[in-house]
Parts: sequence; C-alpha cells; structure tokens
Amino acid sequence: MMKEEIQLIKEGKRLDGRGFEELRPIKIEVGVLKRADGSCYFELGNNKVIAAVYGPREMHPRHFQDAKMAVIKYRYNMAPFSVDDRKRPGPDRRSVEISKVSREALDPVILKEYYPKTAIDVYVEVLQSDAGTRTAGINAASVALAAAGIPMKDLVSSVAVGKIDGEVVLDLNAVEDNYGEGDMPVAMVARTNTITMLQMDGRFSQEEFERGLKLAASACRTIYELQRTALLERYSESMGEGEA
Amino acid sequence: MMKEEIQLIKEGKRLDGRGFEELRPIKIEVGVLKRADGSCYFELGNNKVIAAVYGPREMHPRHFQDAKMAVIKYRYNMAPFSVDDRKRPGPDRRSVEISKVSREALDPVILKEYYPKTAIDVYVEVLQSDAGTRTAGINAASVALAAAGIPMKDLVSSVAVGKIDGEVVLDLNAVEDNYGEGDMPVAMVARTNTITMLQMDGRFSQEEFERGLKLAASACRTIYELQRTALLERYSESMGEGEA
Amino acid sequence: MMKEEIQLIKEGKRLDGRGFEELRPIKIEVGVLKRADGSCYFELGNNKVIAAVYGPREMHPRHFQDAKMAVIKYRYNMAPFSVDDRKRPGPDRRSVEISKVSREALDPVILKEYYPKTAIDVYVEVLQSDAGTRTAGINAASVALAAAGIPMKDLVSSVAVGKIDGEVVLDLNAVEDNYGEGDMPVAMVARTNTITMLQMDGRFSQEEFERGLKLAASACRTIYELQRTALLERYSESMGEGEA
Amino acid sequence: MGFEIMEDIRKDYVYDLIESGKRVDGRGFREYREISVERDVITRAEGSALVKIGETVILVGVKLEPGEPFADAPNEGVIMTNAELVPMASPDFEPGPPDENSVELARVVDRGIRGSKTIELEKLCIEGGEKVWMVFIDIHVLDNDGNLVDAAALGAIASLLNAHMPTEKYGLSGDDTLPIRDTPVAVTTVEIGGNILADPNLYEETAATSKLTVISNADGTLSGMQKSGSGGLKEEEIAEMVEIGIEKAGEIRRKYLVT
Amino acid sequence: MGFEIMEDIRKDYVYDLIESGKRVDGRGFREYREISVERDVITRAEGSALVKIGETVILVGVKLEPGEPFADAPNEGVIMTNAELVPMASPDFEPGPPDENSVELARVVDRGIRGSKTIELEKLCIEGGEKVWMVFIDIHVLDNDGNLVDAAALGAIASLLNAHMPTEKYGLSGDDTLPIRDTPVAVTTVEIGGNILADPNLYEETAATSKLTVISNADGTLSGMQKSGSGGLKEEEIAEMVEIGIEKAGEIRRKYLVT
Amino acid sequence: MGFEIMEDIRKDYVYDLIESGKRVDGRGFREYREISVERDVITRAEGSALVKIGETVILVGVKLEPGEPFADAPNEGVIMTNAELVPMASPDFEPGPPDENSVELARVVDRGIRGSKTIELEKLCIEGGEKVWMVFIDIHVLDNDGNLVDAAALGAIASLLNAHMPTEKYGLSGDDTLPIRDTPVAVTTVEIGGNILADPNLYEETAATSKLTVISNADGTLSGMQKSGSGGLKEEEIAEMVEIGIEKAGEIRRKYLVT
Repeated sequence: MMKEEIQLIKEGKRLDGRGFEELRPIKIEVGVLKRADGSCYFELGNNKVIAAVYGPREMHPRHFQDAKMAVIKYRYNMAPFSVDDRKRPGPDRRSVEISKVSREALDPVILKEYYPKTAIDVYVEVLQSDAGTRTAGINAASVALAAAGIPMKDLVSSVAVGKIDGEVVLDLNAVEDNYGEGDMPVAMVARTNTITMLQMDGRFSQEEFERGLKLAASACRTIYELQRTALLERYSESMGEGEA
Repeated sequence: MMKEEIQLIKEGKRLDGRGFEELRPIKIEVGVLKRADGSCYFELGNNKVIAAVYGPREMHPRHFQDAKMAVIKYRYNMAPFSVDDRKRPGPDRRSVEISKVSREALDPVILKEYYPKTAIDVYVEVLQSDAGTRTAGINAASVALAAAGIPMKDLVSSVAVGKIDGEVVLDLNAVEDNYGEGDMPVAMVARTNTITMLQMDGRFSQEEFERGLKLAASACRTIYELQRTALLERYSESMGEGEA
Repeated sequence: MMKEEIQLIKEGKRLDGRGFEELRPIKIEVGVLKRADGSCYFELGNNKVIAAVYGPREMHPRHFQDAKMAVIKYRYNMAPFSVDDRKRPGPDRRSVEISKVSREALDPVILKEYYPKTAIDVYVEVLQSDAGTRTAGINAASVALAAAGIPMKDLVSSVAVGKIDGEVVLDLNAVEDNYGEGDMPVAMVARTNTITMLQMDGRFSQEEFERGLKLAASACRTIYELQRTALLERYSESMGEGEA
Repeated sequence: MGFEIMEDIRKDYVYDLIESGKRVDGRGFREYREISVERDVITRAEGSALVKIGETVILVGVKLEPGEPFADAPNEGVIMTNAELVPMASPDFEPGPPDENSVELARVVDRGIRGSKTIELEKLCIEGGEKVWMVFIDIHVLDNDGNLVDAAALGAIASLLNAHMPTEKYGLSGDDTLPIRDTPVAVTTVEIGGNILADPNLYEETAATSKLTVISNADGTLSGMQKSGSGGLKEEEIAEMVEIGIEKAGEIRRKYLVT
Repeated sequence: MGFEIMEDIRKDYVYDLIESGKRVDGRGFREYREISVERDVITRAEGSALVKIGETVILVGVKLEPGEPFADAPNEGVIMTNAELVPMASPDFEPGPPDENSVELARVVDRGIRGSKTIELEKLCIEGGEKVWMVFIDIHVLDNDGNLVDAAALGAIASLLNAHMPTEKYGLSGDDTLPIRDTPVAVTTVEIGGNILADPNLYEETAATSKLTVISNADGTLSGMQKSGSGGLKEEEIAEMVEIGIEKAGEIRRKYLVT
Repeated sequence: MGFEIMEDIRKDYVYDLIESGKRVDGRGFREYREISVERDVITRAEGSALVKIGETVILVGVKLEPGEPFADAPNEGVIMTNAELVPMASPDFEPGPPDENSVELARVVDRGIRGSKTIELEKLCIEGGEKVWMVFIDIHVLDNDGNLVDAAALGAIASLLNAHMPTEKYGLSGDDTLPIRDTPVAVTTVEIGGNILADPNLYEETAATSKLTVISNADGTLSGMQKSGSGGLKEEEIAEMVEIGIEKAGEIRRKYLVT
C-alpha cells in the first residue's frame, strides 16, 4: 500500500532513538529580530522556524477593518531551501490551509477587542523543515505575540501525535511522517486543556485517537513551560538592561 | 481541410434525428437556489446551466460605481467536469469574451438607471456543455434577472444557428459544431426583433447569413414563450404559497 | 568559456564597420502619438522604441499619492515580436528591473514638487530590439517628458559602453552583447556630467571602467544635442502651425 | 461590514433558542436536515453526484485522465481535489482564485479519501513511472446554506463509487469501474453555548465559534478530522463530537452509499 | 469618472452633428479615414505591418516558431493571436493582464483568419503529431483613436501575406513564404441615432451604443462577425452593416492587400 | 504615508550628523558594521549561510537539482537567483509576488556571480543538451536594517563556497563540491550631502538619494555595478565609491571567505 515498507520502531525505540512519548529537543529564543514588534526563533529537532509579529497597526485596505476588534492575519511560509526538493517561492494550497488553522489556533487567546480596527500580523518563516513545522510555527507565534505585548489570555502550545508501526507516538519526524500511518497536529491552551487546533491525516481507531489526544495534551504542557521560561528569561534580561 | 470528414446530415435528418429548423429539448426551472436573489436552471439538449442574480447591491470597489446607473457584471464559468477533457478552473480567454458579449446581450433591456451606484451581478455556471452554452446561459440569466425583480423592458432570448454539410440549421450540438462549417450565436428581444448579440465563426455567404438570422429570430420567439411560461408558473406557485 | 568564440573586431573595426567610439545611427521623432501628452520615437541602429508620457494626472489608488510631489511611474515593455524568439507578453523580472533603474535615471531632473499628489506615467514600448533598448528608452522618455511639458531641470541622455575582444567600445549591438565580455549602461545629465544610471555586467578592470565611463559621457553629450535639436524642430514646427 | 448589527441579532436569536433546547429549523441537536444524493447527473464526467443537505447544494464531478505519476509513487494513480466556492452560491463568495475556505474544503475532503485509502491507487497505473490515471474530484458549490464539507465529502464518495473508467476514450483496456474500497463519510458538528449540534445550517455556523469535522470509515476508524473557527473546544466536547461523527456517518453510509 | 460631464457633452455634440448629416471630421457616413499600411517594419519578426487608420496606430508582428500541435489536429500548424492594449495607446488603458477588450480584439481578429481558413495550416506540419509551425500574431496597439479592430485585422492579414518562413534559423527546409489563401478584411460600423457610420473614430465609438464588425473574404463570403456595445440592432440595420462591410472590404483589399 | 513627518525629521538628523563628520551609530564613514557569517546552518540545503551586518539578517540557501539546460548553452549548468523580502523583515515589506526591490536585489547578486564567472558552469553538465545542474540561490531576508545587497551577495558566495553536490541523492557520480573559481564581494556606499558612506544602515539608506553597489573580484576587477535611488552622482564620487568598493571587498574577502 505504501511506497515502501520501512520499519520505524526497533526494540521499542524509534529510528532516532526516542521513546514513544518523547519530544524532539526544543530550543526557544525570544526577540531575535530588530524590526518586528515581537519575534521568536523555535527549534524542534531539525525544524527551524522564526515567528515575527507586527501590530496592532493600521489595517489596509480599510474595508477589511473590523469596527469591534483587531483582525489577526497569519502567514505561514516555507523558505525555498527548507525542504529536500526546492520549493517554489510563494503560497501554495498547503500553506494557505496551514495559515488558516494556525490563525484559528491562536485566535481564542488574543484579546482582539482591545484594538478595534487594527491588524495584528503574524509571520512564520520555516527555515528548515523536518515534519511538525506548523506546530513549531504556532509555538513560535504564540511567544512572539506575547513578546510583542499583545494582550493574551494565555499562551497556546502545539504538538503533533502520529501513528507508526501501529503505535501511537509523539511528535513525528519527516521519515516517520512519510512512512507512518497517520499524523494529528494539535494546539491547545495547555493550562485549561482547551483544544484550539485539531487536524487528522491517516487512519486512527477511536481509542487511538483518544490516547493520542491525551498524549498531545501532556506534551503541550511541557512545551508551555518552555515557552514561559523563554519569555521570563527575556523579560528579566531586558529588566536587567533597564537597570544597567 | 478538416480533421476528419463526418457526414452530419443523413436522409434529411441530423445525426440526433432533428430537422434543420428544430431546437433541442428545453427545460426551464425558476428559483432553484436559496441564496441568490433570482435563479434559473436551463437545459438545452445536453447543456445544463444555472444562472443566479444578486443585486442591485453595493458596488465594490467604490470607484467602479456609476453615479447614474447600475453596473451590470456577468460571469460565465464552466465547471471543470462540464466538458470532455477536464477544464482547469478559473476564467480563460474564451470565458472572458463570452462574459462580455453576454452582458452586452442583456444590457439593452435592463433599466439600469433605476439603481444608480449599485452592481447587479449575473453568474452563469455551465454544469454540462454540448455546444450552445453561451446562448443557454443568456436565456437562463434573462429569466433569473426577471425572477430577482430587476426591472427590465423585456426578456432576451438566445440561440445559435450553424452550417453543416452546406445547410443552414438551427442550434448546433457539439458534434455538429466540431465538424460543421460555421456557427452564429444570436441573442434578441424576440418581441421587437432587436438583436443584442451577434457573433459568427466559420464561413457563410451573405444569403446564408440572412437566412440564418431569420431562423434564429423565429427560434428566439419560441424560447421567449418558454421563458415567459416558466416565470408565470413560478409566479403563480409563489402566489399560491402566499394564499396557503 | 563562452558558447562559441566569435572575433568581434577585425582590422580595427567592429563587425558592423563601426570604430570603437562610434555610435550607431540615431533617429528621433517627437510627437508621434495623438493620445499621449508627449511622445517620442527613437531609433538607435536597429533598436526601435517609442516613449509616451501621460500626466501630471490623478494618482490611483489614492493611498499611493505623495502629498509633496508627483509620483513618477515608468513601464518598460517589449513587444512580443521585438526579439528573435517571441517574448511572452507582460512584465518579466528583467523589465521590472529596467523600469526601476530607468525611472531613477530620469527622476533627478523632474521637478516633481510642482505637481503634488499626481502621477506622471512614462511608457516605453520596445518595438525592435538590438541591444541598448533601455538606453534608447531613457533617451526617448526624456524627450517625451519635455514634449509633454513636464518641468525638468535638464534632459537625460543614455548610452552603453561595453567590452569586446578586450577593447572598451561604445554602444554594443546584439551580437557584440552576446559574445562580448561586458556591458555597462549609463545615463547622465550630459551638461553637468551627473550620472543618474549606472549598471555593469561582465568584467572590467578599474581602469577600463573609468575609460568606459568617460566614453559614455562623451557620447551622452552627442545624444543630448540630438535630443535638443529634435525638440527644437518640433517646437518650431508647432509654432509654425500656430502662425498659419 | 454594513450588516453587522443584523448578524449580531441573528446570532443572539440562534443562541437563545439553543439555550432553550431548540434549533432554528426545529431539528433535534443531533439531527441532520433532509439529505438527497442524485448520481450521474453529469454524463460528461466519469462520475458525478448532486448532493443536497437542506438547502445547501453541491455538485461533484469526477474526471479520469491519463497523466504523469509523482516521482515518489511511480506506480500509483494521482488524486487531485479542487473546490470552487463560485459566487453564485453565496453573496459572501467572490470570483477569483480559491481563497482559504475553498482550499480548506478541498483539502479536508481530499484527506478523508486519502487517509482511508478509499481509491486503490496502485490499480490505477497504466505504465509504471510514465502514465497513470489522474482522478480529478471537482467540488462545485451551488448554494451555501451551511455545512459544505459534509455535502462535498458525500458528493465525492458518491461520485467515486459510480465512476467508470474512460478506457475506450483513451484507447486503453482494463476494468470498467474505479476501484473503491472504503466509504469515508464526514460529519460536522458545532459547539454553541456548550451544546453540540450536528449538521449546522448557515445561521448556526455563523453563530458557532468552533466546528469539528470528523471523517470516519465503514469499520468505524477515523480517517480525517478538522477543527475550524476561532474558538476552543474541551476534550469532552471533542469526544462527544467524535462519537456523533461515527454514529451519523454510519447512518448516512447505510442510507446513501450502500447500493 | 470625473469626466462624465465632458463625455456627455461630447456625445451630444457627435449625435447632433450626425442628425444633421455630418461627422465630426467631415467624412461621409460610409467613408473611412485615411489608411496607410507599411509592411516589414520589424525585421526581427517574420512578418509585420504598421497600420494607421486616421490617427489610430497599430503594429502587428508575426513570429513563426516550431512547437507542439494540438492533440485533435496533429498535422496542422497552430495560430495564436494576442492583443496588447498597452497603456501608451490611451489614457483609458491600464497595465496588467489582457482585459475583456484586448481579449475580444484578439479573438475577433483570430476568428476572421480562422473562419476563412486564411492560413493553410495543413502545410505547416513539420513532423506529424510532434512538431508544427506556431504562428504567433501579436497586435500591439500604439495609439487609439477608434476602430482598433479594423486596423488590427488589416495589420494581421498584411503581416501574414508578407511573412517568410524562418526555416534556416531552425535548421529546417521547406517553402520560403507562409501559405496564405484568402484575405479577410474587417469592416466596422456603428449605429448612432438610426444612422450607420463606417470606421468610427473614438468620439463616435463612445457616442454609439452598438457596433458591428463584419469580416469578409475575397469571394464575398463572411468569415466573422461581432456585435458589441450595450445597445440593440434591428435586422435592417444589420443588413445595411453587412452590405457596407462587404463593399468596403473589397475596396480595402484592392487598395492595400493586392500586390 | 502617515509617518512622513517623522521620516523627514529623521532624515534631517542623519544629514546634520554627517555634516558634522559623524554617523548615527558612531562609525567612521568607510567603516562597516559588525559582520558575521555562519555557514551550513540549513542542512536541508546543499549550501547555506546566515549573514548579519549589524542588525540586518539574511539567510541564503543554495539548492542543486538536475534540470534542463538553456537551448543556447546546452552544456552548462543554470543559475537561478531569487530574493524574498518576506514581510517578517520589515513593516514596509508586503506579502505577494516579488516587487521591484526584490527583483533588483536578486538580479544584482546574480550579475555579480555571473559576471565574474564564479561558478564553473561548464563543469555542471550531466548529459549534454539534456540534463545539467540547476543552481538555485535563494536569498531570504529576515531583518532589514539596511544594505541588504552586501549581505545577500556575501551570503550567496559563502553558501556557494561550501555547497556540496547532491550526486548520491540523484544516483549520479562526480565531484563532491561545487566548482567555484572566484569570490565576488559587493560593497555598497551612499552619498549624503557630498559625503560617501560605506555600508549604510536603514536610516542612512532612507536619507540618501543615491546608492552605488560595486561588486569586485579577487583580482580587483569589477564584475557588477548598480546605482539606485532618485539622485545623481558626479564622476569623482563614483570614482571614490569604486575605490572604497575594491578596498572593502578585499577586507571582507580576507576575513570571511578565505578558509
């Protein structure tokens, strides 16, 4: 059925040595860009993404303004060299859909009514891709929004679960995604267990789905702590600067 | 000269059994869509088209408004599966031209000065094509405009005449169009014999052209009666509903 | 290194018989179009270009207006049949760049502050190309601007210098451009020796570059006189007309 | 943007009604509007279906043409799913290239079919590495009264089930029918004020902040899911939505897809 | 939209003048403005013609290149006609992809040439099913003072008549001239207040509500027709327009196309 | 357009400072901001470099893929240079197809590499006339604080110098490294009030009316030049700019490109 059969689990370990419920290494840097109002570099294994936030700022053209709240725009974009076969620049159908679900993943926590008639632009650039870029992008964007001082109820955290060799596992890499049986990206407000993004690809039993969702929730809590820590560090740094 | 010679007339009859001056079967249904202000489903043989009308409504962007009258917009569009070889979605040069001449076919009867600064949008979707879709579209649009309550001087009716095996005949189907010698779509206000669309393709002598035009005029009068009947039925139905 | 070696200089002469510092024949006609506010036909050897100027006129859309000065727009466009292999209509990357540098070549002489909030449109159509079309276009546009009555400090003149068979020569034709070692289009206000466009392609030593620049300056002075003469002739003609 | 007030009032009306246990059209919370599926309406297409859910009308056409396989699957047919939200279908749809809503609609339907491996793509190889069957699934929305995705997904599988192979047209031989091995069905629910409603109509869709589409197969497994809208959902809500999804899909499958 | 009043005044002026039997430039109702046709102005093109009708100026270039035939006519050359209403030609033309007016212009000229089978496409086959000559007819409008279609059609046929085959450039053999067997000529008339005027200039074109282009061939047959504008025409008016069309086409053909 | 006053004030500030011999960030007139070049940051690309000049950040990636050669150079590899001024990098950049600034940036970098024949294209032939290596140089601007072109050109040559051939991926044999024979370096200066400043930051770039990029090679020859901006330059100014160009290029080359 598949292009080729590859054994993705050997002796209870995944090909990259991870356990079933283990995240890839995460690295977060806040405030990496000068021009943007807020920015965040996010690494998830071999995924490297940057998110930048501009706004609240004037909305153009004016007839797209919302008189009652800010309009969130989200642009997920892959650098041409971020994937194995060069990607033609510009949006394709995949990035249009990812931009939509990512925006909706963040939308519930942003206090948009504070800034009527404005636009808040979130730009995510994927510099290197290894499966999981949309979740990495949402994690980065969430931090960048906070760093830009956009009032938010909470941070959003995101991770995917998948199915390989019949097992539900956390955070697929590209090989697992290509040869696995399913992928399920999730975003949530980790503290309240509120799911703000949920997609599925492949084939899951109802039980596998439920198990996967719980696994994702638990990993989102881990990511949430890393996001908070990164913001705190940045905050204390800039406080330090202020004192100096 | 042609790709292949096909005999299109056998024993005084056309391949589908019709006589030279015979229309394909016509079926008209008014008010087939909920959201549109007016709509009409029109079948002409194997052609299946729907027309929908929205308006008069606000014109965007504003600098396209006409201070003295409504602006008519017409969009002729083919569904990808409406033709033998799948058509790529979106407008091509052919549909751009058909949209223009179709709009101009209807323009003379619409009392545009009643609604200055507004837009009246006419959308025609070709669901299945068998030669004659632009004429079917104009017939449907004319009825949909009336059904939407747009004030009109009269209905516009449309049909094509063509030339096959040296004979001028009415209402070519796809095979006749492909292997015939000429096609001439006509639209007119049947009651006043006012021609509002006239195109020609192929080769006609002056005499053939004049004969063709008369043939089209006569067929347009037939179609006009069918259009009126369909509108009347719909009108009495909705009156009936009103009483109930 | 090159596709094919072609000897471009034989016995001290170039393939078309010109000396190293010799321009191709130039022909200038002013006021060749009725609709444009100013126009100029310019021939440089086998290059044939027309420039047309419209404006100052209202700027659309309004948010591109500059409250303090006119906005100059420049569109360099090649007719599909102007080159050996048919060019697809519409702008490509090359014409986008040429339009930018050409606009910036003319910008310094136009008294834009006289007409705030307006647009001045410069359109250059290349009808036949033989290397040097951007310089021909700038020469034509400069004259067309003057003919349109746009207030200018001075005319801009333009020419390219190049390198063939190791020699720095003036005004490359297409064969020389294809098989030569470098090309360097220059535009300047000839009277004040102010360079307003400078590009380079290929490989020049610093000394060759400096020599080339001087050669271009000298040729621009020649072209400047031809531009002035063409405008004067046109002016005296129209004066003559006025008297008649 | 001029109709905001009306929209607010309408949302409140829908909301209040639901709070009192009712829906605008009198249905039960888990009840679908009337569904109709008419197949083979477009004879020019290899497969087609006109689907109505209430007043939502969608026409799906399937075309089959020989084409080049993807480099990473040289012996498999290719699925291309496209959705056109033509401006005829709603005053909110505009002419132009597909926007994010049409793209999402097409991709969700596509993933449902792909995830369940509905089409036996490996049987659609004509000449390995050179020529395979391209399956174009075109979703043409004619009237939008809400819940486009369920109608589109139903139209897609109904069209596929009846599609024939145009082997003769292309001078090829082989089977007459498109090889189909599953019947994915999409079931969409929305959350309004803590209540879960199946098959939202347009008013309900506008009033809801979260929507979940659940695509499930004949054996009860899930082969696609998509949350949309600017609200969040609780785990329990999702569990309920999935349960409704599987249950309703079964009903729809039995009624409209089993022949 | 700011010049509407001026436009109205101008329309009235044109109209009143015609009512009194005169045209703005003093011509008779069936009279053309001065026509000039200069061929081979663009040596980079295989054929070209600069056509002026009054102050309307159009440059047509014909390029010939080997390319792939269409699947349904594997042994025939391919005609591609394109028109660019470049913004140079009129304050009303805008940069950007072809709008409906350029598309219509190109397609009407194209149909005239196709309908009359002017180009012997079957002689343009290089290698059956693989390689045929592509005939690109590019219409470049330089100055628009009305009646673009007659000028464009005249430029097209004049260019084609003189076009040579670039066989050597592509290492091919064969005839030196493009095989042409007819000379379609377009004649456009407008109706203003019941009067029929040939060769409308821009003012007249704006004042008229109906325009008819009639394309006819050397033998007097018709090979194309296009009504445009937002008005209607009576059968008698069309008959008169067709009659003028055939008559004027004959005059133009004799004067500018017979060598 | 709402920030014009601030922009004017800022321009005056920059201008006045320079008049008094100083730059906004305290640098000397011919001094660059701090430069950093980090190579091989993107392992998915065959070559890459993250370049920072002050707070300007650019990521360049080089991808190599087999493709078709151009007809007029059937035995040579193909260079494709593209620049994306993604909206992340500046409030002034907008999403959408490349505008004139991105096109110019890509073309100037491209010409520098082409003019110096940096890449030995004749060694990139896989199968004459059929298959050659395509070299995609993608410039991704992440943060714009001025002087994009020097950063982009430096990123391009740094990426090329380290790029490996993905022969194995495509089942081909051959050398492991991309054949590079020169190291073109771009040096940009601006003229403000008669003063020439190297490596303008964003404020200076905005205040200046003329900018000149000079690209020079290891042997001191020039392989590209581009004046931009709406002002003019005197011959002496250009001479000074070229001199600075060659001098600074040498320094940068020694420091960042020689390994």
